Amino acid sequence: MKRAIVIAGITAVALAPFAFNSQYLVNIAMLTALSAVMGQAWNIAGGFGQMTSFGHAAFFGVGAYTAAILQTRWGLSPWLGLPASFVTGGLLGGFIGILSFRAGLRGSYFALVTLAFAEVLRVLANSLDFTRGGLGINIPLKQGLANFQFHNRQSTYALVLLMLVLTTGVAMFIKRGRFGARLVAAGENEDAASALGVDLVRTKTIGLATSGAFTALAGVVYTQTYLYIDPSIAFGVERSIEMLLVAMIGGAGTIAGPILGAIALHAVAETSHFFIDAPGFAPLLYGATLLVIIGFLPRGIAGLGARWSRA
Amino acid sequence: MLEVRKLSKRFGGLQAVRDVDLDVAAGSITALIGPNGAGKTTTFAIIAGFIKPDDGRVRLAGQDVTGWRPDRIAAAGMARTFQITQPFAALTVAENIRVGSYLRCRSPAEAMRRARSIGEELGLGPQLDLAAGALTVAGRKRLEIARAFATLPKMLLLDEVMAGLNPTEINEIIGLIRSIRDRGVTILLIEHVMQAVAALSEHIFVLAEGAVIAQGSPQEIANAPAVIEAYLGKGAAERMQRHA
Amino acid sequence: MLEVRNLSAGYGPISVLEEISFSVGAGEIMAVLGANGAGKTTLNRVLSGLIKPRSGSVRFDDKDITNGAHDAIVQAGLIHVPEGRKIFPNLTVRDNLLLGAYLRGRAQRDATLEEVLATFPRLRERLGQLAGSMSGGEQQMLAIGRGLMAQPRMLILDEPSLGLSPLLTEELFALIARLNASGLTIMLVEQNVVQTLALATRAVVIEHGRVVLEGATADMEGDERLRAAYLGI
Amino acid sequence: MGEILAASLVNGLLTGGIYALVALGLTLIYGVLHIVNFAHGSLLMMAMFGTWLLAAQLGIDPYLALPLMTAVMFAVGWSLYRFVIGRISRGDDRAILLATLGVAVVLDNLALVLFTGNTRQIETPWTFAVLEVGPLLISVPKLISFGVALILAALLWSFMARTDMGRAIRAVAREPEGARLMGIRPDRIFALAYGIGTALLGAAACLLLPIFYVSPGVGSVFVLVAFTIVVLGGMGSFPGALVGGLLIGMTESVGGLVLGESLGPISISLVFIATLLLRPTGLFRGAR
Repeated sequence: MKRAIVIAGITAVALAPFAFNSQYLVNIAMLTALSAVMGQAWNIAGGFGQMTSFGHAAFFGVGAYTAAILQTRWGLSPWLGLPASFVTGGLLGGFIGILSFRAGLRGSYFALVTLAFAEVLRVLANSLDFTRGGLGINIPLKQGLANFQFHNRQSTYALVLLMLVLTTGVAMFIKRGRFGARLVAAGENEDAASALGVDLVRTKTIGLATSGAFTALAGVVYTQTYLYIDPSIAFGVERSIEMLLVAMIGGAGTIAGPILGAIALHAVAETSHFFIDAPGFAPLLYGATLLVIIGFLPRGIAGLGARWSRA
Repeated sequence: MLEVRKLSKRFGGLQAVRDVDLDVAAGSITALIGPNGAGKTTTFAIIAGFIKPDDGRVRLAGQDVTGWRPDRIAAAGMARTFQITQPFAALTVAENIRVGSYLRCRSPAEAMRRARSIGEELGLGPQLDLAAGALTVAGRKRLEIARAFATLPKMLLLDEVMAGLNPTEINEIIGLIRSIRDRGVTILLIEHVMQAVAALSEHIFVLAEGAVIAQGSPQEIANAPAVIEAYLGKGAAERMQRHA
Repeated sequence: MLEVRNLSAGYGPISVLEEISFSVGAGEIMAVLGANGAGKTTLNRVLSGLIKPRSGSVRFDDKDITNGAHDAIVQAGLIHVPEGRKIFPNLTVRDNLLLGAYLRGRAQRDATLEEVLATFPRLRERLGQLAGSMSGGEQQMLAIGRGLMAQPRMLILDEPSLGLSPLLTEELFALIARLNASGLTIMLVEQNVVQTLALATRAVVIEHGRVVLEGATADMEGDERLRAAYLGI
Repeated sequence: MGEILAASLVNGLLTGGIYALVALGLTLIYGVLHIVNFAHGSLLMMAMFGTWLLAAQLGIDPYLALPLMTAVMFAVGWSLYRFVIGRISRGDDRAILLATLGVAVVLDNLALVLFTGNTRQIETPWTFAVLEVGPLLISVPKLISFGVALILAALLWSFMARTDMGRAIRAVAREPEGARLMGIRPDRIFALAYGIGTALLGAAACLLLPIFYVSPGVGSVFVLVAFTIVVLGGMGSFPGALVGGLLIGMTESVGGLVLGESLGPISISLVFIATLLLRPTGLFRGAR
């Protein structure tokens, strides 16, 4: 019964934007869902496996550029961008993972190395002709389903929602399965996990690759929605931080966390305009929220929810 | 079952383990004892693959496992517990044990069934669905053993599973270790609680300053002058004799 | 000088000390004996204010220090030389010694340093050397020397002979006797039972966090209960 | 080509002095608290805005503001650790990491709200002064900043080596329990170390302002560089930070020369990644 109410509630919230008249509101809903996708993807590495990445923009950016280059250079259908980015994001995750975990990096060192990888990619994207350097890539406007460009935001929202359902489903599947249990074990305590037969490098690398692959999908949607990508949008620190904040504030390691975190973050962003309408004020509040969460709610909003449901 | 030859390890200026030979017969309970700083835990860590030895060999059931990674050694059939218990705090007790079960079992449902049955058997039944962090010390020690046992090992290394327990709890753990042995698992344990060592083990190795100084049955060990000296200090054996 | 009454302590769910009581008189060497895991180190950590007890009381020099902060206890003159020495390996011998007098101000520091170096001539030769590069025996000397720099009224020595050769152990015990003869009260926590009993005036034996034996050391030697507390067989 | 390379090396070396100063603070905080301080760049940015305000609003020369800014930033760092980072992280590694990140996000965006995203600069009489040494033209403010940075590093060194507080900081870094038994309170030492690390940023800001711009994002320009230096020199190593600073200054300068302006910055990140992966203990293994 309780479960049915929760499911009905979630469905209602998720479907509400289709009834909105205002494109502005639908756009917010779409961005929230996109943040949730990225947060959920970050969560697979940072939440389950406690690989606190500060450079997940690397995956987002690689996804965005893969899709953009495929269609502007080789004229391939943008729909192909989804699987292609999924693969490049996954490969990059595998590459970073193998290098880092073989070298035994974890904690702050891992955070630093991911940050540096994102920075390397940003500099490369900024200076190579292949990516059109600092100019960025414009996707020619050609609306239509076949071209993955929609003239109303509802359609984009529908796609992102589908992606969120998919990512969340995968996260749930991982969490409940053998791989997820071993990933969580490796994240919690490396010695204990390896004593129980968990291959740390392999488990964590697959975790990071999966996380990277789904993060890259978000990059494709971003490109197709805004029809433009440049090095700082794609690989900037802000992007990495956004994903981390969404997952940490909502509750890292939980399934509902990234979704709750995305809603909380965008709610803060939208209401903050009414108080101080200056660039920077909303992210300022995000940072403050993160501090409050670390200090008082280490398990995030989802942890709070768990406490209420038990009470 | 386990054969250790000439095992040595230096840390900087300290010779932590020196030419250690150990033999553990299949199906036996064998103890490794010695005063503080004797190198017992380091020896364990080398056998289980957590530290690479400078020299020497480790054979498990005839297979040379020297220098293998811990997870490969676990897969080869040797599991260990930790002196300082290391539960996965985000998981329940049953989920903790299931991480061990997953080594030999791919299906989540089957792994959970096995984990719960091992948990029940080792006296964790009422706590199976609690967060692992909420266990008492005795509970954590049981969880350590249950998790290792769930990997279906041929051989189990127990590192001070009785430290910090009261006498009643110690007696329960003794029974539990015996029952695991009766299921065909060979056991090597490090222990400070001597009553337990005497009651449990068939063979004892005594380590002092990184080297094996004596070995034998509990009776032989209790009366070996070298052991009394290692524990009570120089000249102790002689004085004990005098007073006796 | 030190009065411990019904002291209980532990970590999280673990109870280590249960209702321990004993006292150390001014000018004596009191030995605390017991096997590994009996609770000796926890006792020392409570006495020096590193962890808070669950219940019971500790009085030092007739002042209640039960819940005192560790720096206040050092200030009062109860100095703990810990197991494993805990010297500062990245500092020179000289800097280690000077930090011993951290709360004592500079006024008498140089004079105290001279006294300590007179007691440990070997440290004088090594003043500029990094403490971490010294041998185990020298590090133990340094740990005690550092404790003396704090001008202690009572010294708690936790397993000072751990890892030392028999010869060095004898040297160390002779030194402890000299320090005591110069008027310092000492609580000696040791595994090295025989030599400790020969040195100390009184002893308590702890087993599973409880006092099982207390009295003059002369009566204890050869006591089966003592042997049982260590070997258990 | 030889002359250009020499000029580039000298220029990089001089810039490296300031880098070293920034990295010294970071390595001090890491060495004592064992935390990676992600707020370091943002605190530098904050100090630079402070210096800029003093110069632009009150007409105080950045070099004269140095003692004041150093003191102010010490207070800022000390309070930040005492009341925010230390308090909310409760010693948990991941919490500390995220707490310093949270502080960075707050500070960067606070600056954005207060000052907008524009870059600002001040012009001092010596901003463009140069000194001719043989064929080389050396920027006077860079030379000054290099000299002052070295002096401050020497001062810090002798503070750490000669004073009770310095000894206590080094003691707590390696053996906190032993330190407590001497009556030292590690919590106070932690705040002190964080304060000193931040104070160095106050000085660095004053040295930077005559030659560099300030904007809310300026911290991120320095933060990766500082991390690279600290990792290269060995986390927690003082000589490592100093030598690493100079090396990285030159690497960056020569990298820019060889690879061009847009690709140049990659040299820093690559050095950083390579060090972490291949030699995480840095060049000065175990040095302190």
